[in-house]
Amino acid sequence: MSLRTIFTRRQHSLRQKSGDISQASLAFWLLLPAVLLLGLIVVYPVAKVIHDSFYSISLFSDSGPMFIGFANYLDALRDPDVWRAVRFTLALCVVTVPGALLVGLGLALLANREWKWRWPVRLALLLPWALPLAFSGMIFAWFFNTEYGVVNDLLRRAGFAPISFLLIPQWGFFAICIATIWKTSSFVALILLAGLQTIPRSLYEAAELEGASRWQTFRHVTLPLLAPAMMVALIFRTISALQSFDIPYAMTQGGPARYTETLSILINTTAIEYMDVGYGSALAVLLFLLSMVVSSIYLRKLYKGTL
Amino acid sequence: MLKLPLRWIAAAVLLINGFFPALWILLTSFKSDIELAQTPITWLPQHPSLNNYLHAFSDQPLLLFLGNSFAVALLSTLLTLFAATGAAYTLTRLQLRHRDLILILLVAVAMFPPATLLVPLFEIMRGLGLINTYGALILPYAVQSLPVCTLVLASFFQQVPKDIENAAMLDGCTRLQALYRIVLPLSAPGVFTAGILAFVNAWDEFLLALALNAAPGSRTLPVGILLYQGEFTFPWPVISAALVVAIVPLAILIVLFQERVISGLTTGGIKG
Amino acid sequence: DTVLRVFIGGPAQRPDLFRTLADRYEASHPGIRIEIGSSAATSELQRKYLSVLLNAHDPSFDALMLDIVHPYQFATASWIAPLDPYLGKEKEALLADGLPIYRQTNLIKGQLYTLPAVTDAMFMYYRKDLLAQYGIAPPQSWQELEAAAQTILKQENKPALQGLSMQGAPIEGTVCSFLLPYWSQGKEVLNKNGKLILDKPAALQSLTLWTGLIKKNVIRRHVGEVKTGDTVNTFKAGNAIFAINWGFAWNVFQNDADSRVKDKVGIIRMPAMPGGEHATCLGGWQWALSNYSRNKAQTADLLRFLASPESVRFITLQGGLLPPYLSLYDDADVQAVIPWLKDAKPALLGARSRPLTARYAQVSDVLRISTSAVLAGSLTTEEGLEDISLRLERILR
Amino acid sequence: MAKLSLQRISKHFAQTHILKDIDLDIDSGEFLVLIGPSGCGKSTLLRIVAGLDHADEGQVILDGRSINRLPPRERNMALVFQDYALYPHKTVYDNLAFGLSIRGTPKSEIEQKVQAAAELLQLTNLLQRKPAALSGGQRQRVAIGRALVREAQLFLFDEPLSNLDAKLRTEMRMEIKRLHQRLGKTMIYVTHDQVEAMTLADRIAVINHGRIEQLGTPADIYQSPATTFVAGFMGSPAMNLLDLPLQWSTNGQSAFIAGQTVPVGHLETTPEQAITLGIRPEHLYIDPGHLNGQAAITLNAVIELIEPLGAETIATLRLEQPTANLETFTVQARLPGHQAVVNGQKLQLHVAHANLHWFDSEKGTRLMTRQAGNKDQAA
Amino acid sequence: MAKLSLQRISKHFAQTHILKDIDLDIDSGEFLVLIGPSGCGKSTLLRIVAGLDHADEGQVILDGRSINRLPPRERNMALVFQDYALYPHKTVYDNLAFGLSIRGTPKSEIEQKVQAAAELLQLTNLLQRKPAALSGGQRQRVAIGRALVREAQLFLFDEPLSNLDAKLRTEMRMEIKRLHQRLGKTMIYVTHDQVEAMTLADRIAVINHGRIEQLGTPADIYQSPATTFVAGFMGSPAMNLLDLPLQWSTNGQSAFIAGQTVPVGHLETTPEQAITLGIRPEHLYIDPGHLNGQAAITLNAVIELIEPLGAETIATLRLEQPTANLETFTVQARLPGHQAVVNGQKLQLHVAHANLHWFDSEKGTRLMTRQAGNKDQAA
Ligand SMILES: Nc1ncnc2c1ncn2[C@@H]1O[C@H](COP(=O)(O)OP(=O)(O)OP(=O)(O)O)[C@@H](O)[C@H]1O
Ligand SMILES: Nc1ncnc2c1ncn2[C@@H]1O[C@H](COP(=O)(O)OP(=O)(O)OP(=O)(O)O)[C@@H](O)[C@H]1O
Ligand SMILES: [Mg+2]
Ligand SMILES: [Mg+2]
Repeated sequence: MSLRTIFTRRQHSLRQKSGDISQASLAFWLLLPAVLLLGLIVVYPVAKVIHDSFYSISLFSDSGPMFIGFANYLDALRDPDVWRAVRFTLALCVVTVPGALLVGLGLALLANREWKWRWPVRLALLLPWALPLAFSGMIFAWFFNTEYGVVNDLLRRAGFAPISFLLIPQWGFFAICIATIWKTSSFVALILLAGLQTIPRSLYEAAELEGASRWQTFRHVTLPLLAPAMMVALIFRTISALQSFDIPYAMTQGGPARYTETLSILINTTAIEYMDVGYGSALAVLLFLLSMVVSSIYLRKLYKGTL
Repeated sequence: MLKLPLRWIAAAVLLINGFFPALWILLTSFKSDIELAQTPITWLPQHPSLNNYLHAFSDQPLLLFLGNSFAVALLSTLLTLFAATGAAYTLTRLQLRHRDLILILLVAVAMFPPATLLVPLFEIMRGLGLINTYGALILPYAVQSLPVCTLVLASFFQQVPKDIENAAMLDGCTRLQALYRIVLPLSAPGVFTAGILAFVNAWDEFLLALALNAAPGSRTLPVGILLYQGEFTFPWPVISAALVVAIVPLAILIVLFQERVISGLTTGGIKG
Repeated sequence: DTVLRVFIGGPAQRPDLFRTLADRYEASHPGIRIEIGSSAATSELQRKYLSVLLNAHDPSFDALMLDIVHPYQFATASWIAPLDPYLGKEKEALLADGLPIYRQTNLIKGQLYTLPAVTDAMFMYYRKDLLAQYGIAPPQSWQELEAAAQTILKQENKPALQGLSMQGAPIEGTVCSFLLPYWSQGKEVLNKNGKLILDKPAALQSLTLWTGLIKKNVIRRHVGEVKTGDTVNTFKAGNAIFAINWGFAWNVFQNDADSRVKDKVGIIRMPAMPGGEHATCLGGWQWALSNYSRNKAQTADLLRFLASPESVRFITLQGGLLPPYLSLYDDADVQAVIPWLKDAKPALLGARSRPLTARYAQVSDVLRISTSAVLAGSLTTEEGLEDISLRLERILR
Repeated sequence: MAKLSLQRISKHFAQTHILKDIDLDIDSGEFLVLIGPSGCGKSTLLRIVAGLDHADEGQVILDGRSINRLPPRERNMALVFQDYALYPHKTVYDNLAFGLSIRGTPKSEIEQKVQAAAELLQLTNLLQRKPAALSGGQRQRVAIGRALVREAQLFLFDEPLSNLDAKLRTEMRMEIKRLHQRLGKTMIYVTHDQVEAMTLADRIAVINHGRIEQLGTPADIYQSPATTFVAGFMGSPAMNLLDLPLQWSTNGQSAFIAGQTVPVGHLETTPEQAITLGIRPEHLYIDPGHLNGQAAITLNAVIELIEPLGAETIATLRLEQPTANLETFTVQARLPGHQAVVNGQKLQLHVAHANLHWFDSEKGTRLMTRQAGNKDQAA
Repeated sequence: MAKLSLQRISKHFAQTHILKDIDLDIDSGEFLVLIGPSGCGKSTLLRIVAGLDHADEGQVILDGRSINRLPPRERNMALVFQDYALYPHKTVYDNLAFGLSIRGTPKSEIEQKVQAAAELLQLTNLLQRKPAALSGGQRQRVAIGRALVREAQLFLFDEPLSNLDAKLRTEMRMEIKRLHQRLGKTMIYVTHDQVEAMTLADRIAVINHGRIEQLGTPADIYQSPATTFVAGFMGSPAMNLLDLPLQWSTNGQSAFIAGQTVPVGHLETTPEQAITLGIRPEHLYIDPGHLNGQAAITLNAVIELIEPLGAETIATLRLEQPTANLETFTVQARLPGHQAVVNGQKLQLHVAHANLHWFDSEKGTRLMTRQAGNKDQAA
C-alpha cells in the first residue's frame, strides 16, 4: 500500500494502457459502489461546509448569510481559544496515538499467541471497543471522580489523599489520555491482530533457528511485516485523535476553564450550540487541513520505510 | 531473568485495562442507586439483585434497540464491505490512473468533524425520504467506515500472493471471480477485521443516530440507552445493566467468530 | 386527516400524560390526529436534535416543548412562530394567571412565542430531621446556612456527610449557581434591551460566597465536578444537610424506594445574601409553535388546549409536576398531590429568568465554565470574574 | 490444434534485460522442453505465454492469431507453477476441482476426473487435506494435478517434478509422456533434469542469457552441441572442455594434441584459430577394447577423486602433459560401476577421434564439418 | 562436537502416524543423507531435530543431553527450509546477514562472509534484490546461503538443490562437500537426487512408512539393499524386481530360473520360500564379453522402448518366457549411449550370478548369505 508502488504502477500503466480496456472498465465497476456512496453522502455536506466557511451565517442575527471571504479564517487565527484548542488537541494526539499504538500492539501480540488464554485476551481487546463511545467518557469521568471514583478509592486505600483529577488541568489531561488510550487501543489492536495473522509462521521459525531472540524476531520480522497494518492504524488513529470529542467532552466538558477543550469541542459548540455556522465551518475546514497536514507527514515519513 | 516477570506484568496490565471498565459495569449492574452514592465506594455489590435488569427490560424496549442496532450495524457493515472490497481491490491490483488522488480523497472523508456535516446530511436523508428509518443511518455509517475498511482490506489483498490469483485466472476465473473466490477468502482476517470495525462503528455511533433516526421504533442502542436517564439523573445501575445486555453477548460473539478465523491462511500455497 | 406532530423531548416531560390529553383533543376535534415524538432525556440532547431539524427547516414537528432557556434563541432564529395571531385575548388571561416571570420569558420582542407547560425552579432542600435534632431553624441567609451546616457537620462527625451539595460542574445548573447569589443582590446580567450590565462587585461577591463555603468545608472541594444528578444522589443517600436542586428532586427524595431521607426533606426559598432578596432560578418547559409547521392554526389551537389551566391541572395531578399557573397553587387537589406546594410558591414568586438573549448559549457557556473553574480552584475568584466579564463583553458587544 | 509461435519476445525487469528477441515456433502437439541455467528466464517465458506477464516487445501467436491482449482466462492453458500457487484455503480436492467447477463442469464429471488425477498422482488419501498439511512433494503433485484435470489446449510445466523422489519422478514422467501421447496437446516443459529433458522432449530449447542458444532434438543437442555453453550444460557430469595446446600441420589436415596426430581436414577451420576440445565423460575409456578399433588419442592421467554412484563411477583425473611447463587439466570420466580404480592410480584414457567435439575458443561455437559448410555455401 | 542421537522418535499428525520409533545415531562430523518417498516424514524429522516441531514421543539427544525442551534459538542449528522461508521484506544481502547481525557479528565480518557466500552461490549481482524479484533457483540459493553463512554446530538441508540446473547443482554439491570437509560439522541432508545421496553421504538412511528401512554407507545401500523397497527406491532406473517362476533343486543347492541353473547354496533360504529376484538395470548386459567370464544367466528379451539419454540409453524389454502361459515380465536395462539397438529387436540379456539380488517375496527382506547367518548365530 505504499505510495511508491502506486507511483511505479502508474508509470507501468502508462506503458500498457492500451492493453487494458477491460481492466479500466472493471476498475470502474468495482469503484462504483464506493464512489456512489461518497457522492451521495459526502460531497454535498463537505461542499456546504466549505461554502459556509466563507460566509457570516449566524442564525441569530437578523441579516442573512453574507459573503466575507477569509474573515472567518482570519478570526480563527486570531482567536486565542482556537490556538489553545489546537495545542491541546495536538498534545492529546502526541500522547494518545503512540499510547494506543503501544497498548494495541501489546494486546494484539498477546491475542495472537497460541495459548489457552487467548480467548480472554481477545475479549479484553474487544470490550473497550464494544462499549459505546457515548458511555466511555462518562464511565471514566466516574472512575476519576473525587468522591465516587474507583481511582481515588484505590488512592485512599493506598494511603494517599484523593485527587480531583478532572478539576486540575494536568490531571484532567492525564485522565483524558488514559480514557482515550483505553477506548482506542482496541481499534489499533484489531487491525494489528489481523496484520499479525497474515505473517507466515515459517518466518518466525527461520528467525528462531537463526538464533534471534524474541525481541530480535519482533524487531526484524514482526515489525516490518506489520508495517502496512501499522500504517492503517496510525493514519486513522491520528485522524480520529485530531477529532477527539466525545471522551473529553463527557469527562470534563472542556473544563476546567476550557483547558481541556479540543478543537472538535470548540467546533461543536460554535456550530451547534452557538449556531455560528460560518465560523464553525471555517474551524472545521481548519481541522480538516490540520488532519491533512499531519497525516501526509505520516504518509511521507512512514511509507518510506515500508514495502 | 528480569524480563519474564516484566512480560507478565505487562500482560496483566493490558488485561486489567481491557476488562476493568466492563467488569465495573457488570458489578454496577447488580448495585442499587443508593450504593453508588456511598463513600467510601463499594466494589462488590452489597445486596446483589437483578432488579436493574428487570428495569432495563421493562422501562424501555431494550430488545428492540438491540434489534435495531443489530440491523443497522449489520446492513451498513455489509454495504461497507461491499464497497470497500471493490475499492481496495482496484487500488491494489488494477492499473489505475490517479490512484494516489483517489486514496487521499478516500482518507480525507474521515477528516471532517461529523458534527458540522449533520445538517446537510439531514437534508440529504430527508430528500431521500429516509429520515427515521434504518436507511438514514446505514448510508452514512457505511461511508464513515469506508476509508478504514478499504485500507485494511487493501493491506490484506496485497499480502495475497499474486501467483495464487494468477492460478485462479488460468483456471478460468474472471478477475471478479478470482476476487470473490480466492482473494477474499484468503484475506479472511482482514475482511473480518474490517467487518468488526464497520460493525462497531455503527454500533457505537450516537450523534447521527440521534439526529437522523429518532423514531421510537427504529432507535439504536446508544440513543435508546440514554433514555434510561432522567432529565438530570444518570441511573448508572440500570444503564449498566442495559450496557451489559448490549455489549457482553456481542463481544463474546465476535470473539467466538474471531477464534474461527485461522491465522496464516496463506501458508502452504506458495513455495518460496 | 390533519396530523399534528408534537415534540415532547424525553420521558421526564411525561409524554404518556400528554398522550392522554392528546386523545381527549382528538376526540373533540375530529379530523385531527396527534402524534407525539421524542428524542432524548436531557434538554441538551433535545436541543441538539431540534437544532438539526429546524436548521434544515424540517416541518416534521408542529409543536415543540422547549426548555425555558431555548425559546429566545429559537425565536430569534425564526424557528418558532409567534402565537399572537392565533390567541387573541386569551393571551392576556394566560399571562395573568401565570407566574409573573413569564411576562418576561414568554414575550419576545413584544410577541407571545411560548406558553408554559410545566414550571420548575431551584429550591433549597434541607434535612428536616437533622435541623430539628440540633434545634436549628431553616436558614434564611447564606450565613445562617453556613452556621447551621458547620454545627451539624461537627456534631454528626460523619466523613460522608456534606454541608451543602450544589452543582459546580460546567453544566447549565452551574449558571444558576452563579446567578443565585448575584440576583440576590438585586442585580441583573442584561437590561431590558439585552445590553450587558454585569455588576462586577456583585459577581465577585457571588463567587466569593461559594469559595468561602468551600474553604469552610460546607461545600466539598470537588463541587467543580458535581452535576445535578450527583446532588440528588448525595442528598438521597442522606449524605447532605442542604442541597440546591430543581423541583423534580422532591419526588425522588420522597418516593424512591431506596431513598434514605423519606419524610425528612424540607424545602425553603433560596437563602439571601446579606441585605438581599430571595431569588431563584426559573426552569420548566414551554410550548412553542414551529415556524416550519404546515398547520400553524390548528397547532396553535392544540397548544392553547395543552397549555390551558385545565390541561395543566391534569398533568399536575397525574404527574406531580409543578404547575405554571398561580391559581393552581391554591387548588386543594393539587396541594394533596404536591404536599410541598405551599413552600414552593414563595420560591417561585421570586424566580428569575436567566439572561434573555439570542446568544444565550455563549453566555451560558461563559458563566458555567468560569464559575466551575473558580469552584474547582483552577481560577481565583478575580480571574474568574475577569474571564466572565471579558468574554461576556465580547459576546454581547 | 495449438500451434504457438513466439516472435521477437523481449522482456525487462527494472534495468535487466531478461529475454532478448526470443523467436520460437512450436508445432501443434509438440513437446518442447526449455532448459537453461537458473535465472535465465524460463519461468518468465512460460508466464508470458500464459498471459500472466506481458512481453515488453514481440508477439505471442497462437494458431496464427496474436494473443498478446488475451487475458489468461481465455487462453485455455494450464500451468504448473514453479512455486505451486495452490489455493491454501481449499482442500486438495477443491484445488483440483476448482478449474473444472468454474467452467461449469457437472459435479459427477468433476468427481470422476479429480479422482482419476488423484490416483495417478497418488494423492487419493490426501484429498480432504489443506495444502498446509502436505509435504513438499505432495504439494507439488497437487500443483501438477490441477493442471492435468483440465482440458487445456496448451500445457505449461515449470519444473513440475523437482521435489519428487526418483521413483515417483520416473512414474510421473511416464504419465506425462503417456498423457502427451494420448491427448496430443502442445506442451512446454521447463526442467533441470537431464533425463526428463532427454526422454520427454520432441525438441529442446536451451536458453542462456535471455537467448535461445540451441534448439533441436535431444540427440542433436547432446551429440552436436552448438556452443560450448550447451556442451557444458547438457550432460552430467558436463562435457570436458579443454583448451589443450594444439599445433596444426602445415597443410591444415591434422593437428598435434598431446603428442598425437588428429585429422582435422574435415573441419571448417583456419590454422591460427584457438580451439577448445570437448570430450564427454562417457567417451573417456580406460579399456582400449571399448574403442572397437576406432582411431583414438590417448591421454596419460592420474586419478584424483572417485565418486561411486552405484551404477557408475565418476572419476576426476588430472591429465599429465607431455610438456611440464603448461597448466594442468582436469577431466571427469564416467566409468562403469564395476570398474576397479583407486585414488592416485596412473592410467591412460582413450578417446576416439569421432568423439571429439571441436569449438572455436573465442566465439564458443561449434566448428562445422567442411562438408556441411560447403552445403551451406551452396544453398 | 555435535553427536546427535534420536531415540524412539514418534510423531502423529491428526490421525496419521508419520514417524514411528525412529532410532538414529549420528556421529559428530558425520554427513547423513535422509532419503525416502515423498511424504514419508523427512522434513518432519528435520524439523524435530531443529526444534520447530515436537515429537510426540522419544528423545532428541545432542552430545548426551536431551534437547527436547530446548527452543530452536538455543540449538545453534542451521536449516535450509524446503520451501525457503525467506524474509520477504529483506534484500538478499539482509536475508544472508540476518543470522550474523543478530549475533552481534561486526559489520565488516558480516560483509565479508555474505560476499563470500554470495560468490559461492552466484548471487553477487542479486544482493540488493528482494526475494520477490528472484527466480525459483535464485531463491533456493539464498535459502542455502542463509544457512551456510552461520557457524552452526549442525546443518540441516531439506532438498536444497532441487530447483537448480544440473550444472549449478553439481557445483553446489561440490561446495557443500568441501564445506563439510573443511568445517567437519555434522550435517543431515534430505534429497531425492541419487547422485547427491551417493556422493555426499557418509551414511544414508532410507525412510519408508515412518521407519528407517536401511541405514548404511552408500555402497551398502546400493549394493546390498536390505529390502525390496530400498532396492526399488535407490537407483534410477530402479532395480528390476522379478517374481520369476523358480524351482529348487532337491538338495537346495541350486535353483532353476528361465531354464538355467543358479547356485543358491550360499543363501539362507528354504526350498518352499517365494523368492523375488533383483537385477540392476546396469547389470543386464547385451554383450556377454562384459561378463569377464563370470557365471551368468541369460534371458531372451524383446526391446519395447528405447530412451536415449545421451551418455546412456535406457531400454525397456519384455522377457520371453520359456513357458508361454506365464505372465510377461518387463525389465529395464541401462545400455551405453553408443550401443545400437532398435525397437522390436530380439536379443539376449546376460546377468552374472554375482549380480543377482535375492529377496523373500513375502517379507520383502534380503536373503542373507549363509555364512553371515552362521556368524550371527555364533555371536
Ligand atoms: N499438519 C499436518 N496434518 C496432517 N498431516 C500432515 C501435516 N503436515 C504434514 N503431514 C503429513 O506428514 C507426512 C510427512 O510430511 P513431510 O513434510 O515430513 O514429508 P517429506 O518426507 O518431507 O516429503 P517430501 O519429500 O514430499 O517433502 C506427509 O505425508 C504429510 O502429508
Ligand atoms: N520482479 C523482478 N525484478 C527484477 N528481476 C526479476 C524480477 N523477477 C524475476 N527477475 C529476474 O529475471 C530472471 C528470470 O527469472 P525466471 O524466474 O524466469 O528464471 P528461471 O529461468 O525460471 O530460473 P529458475 O530456474 O531459477 O526458476 C532472474 O534472473 C530473476 O532474477
Ligand atoms: Mg523458474
Ligand atoms: Mg519435505
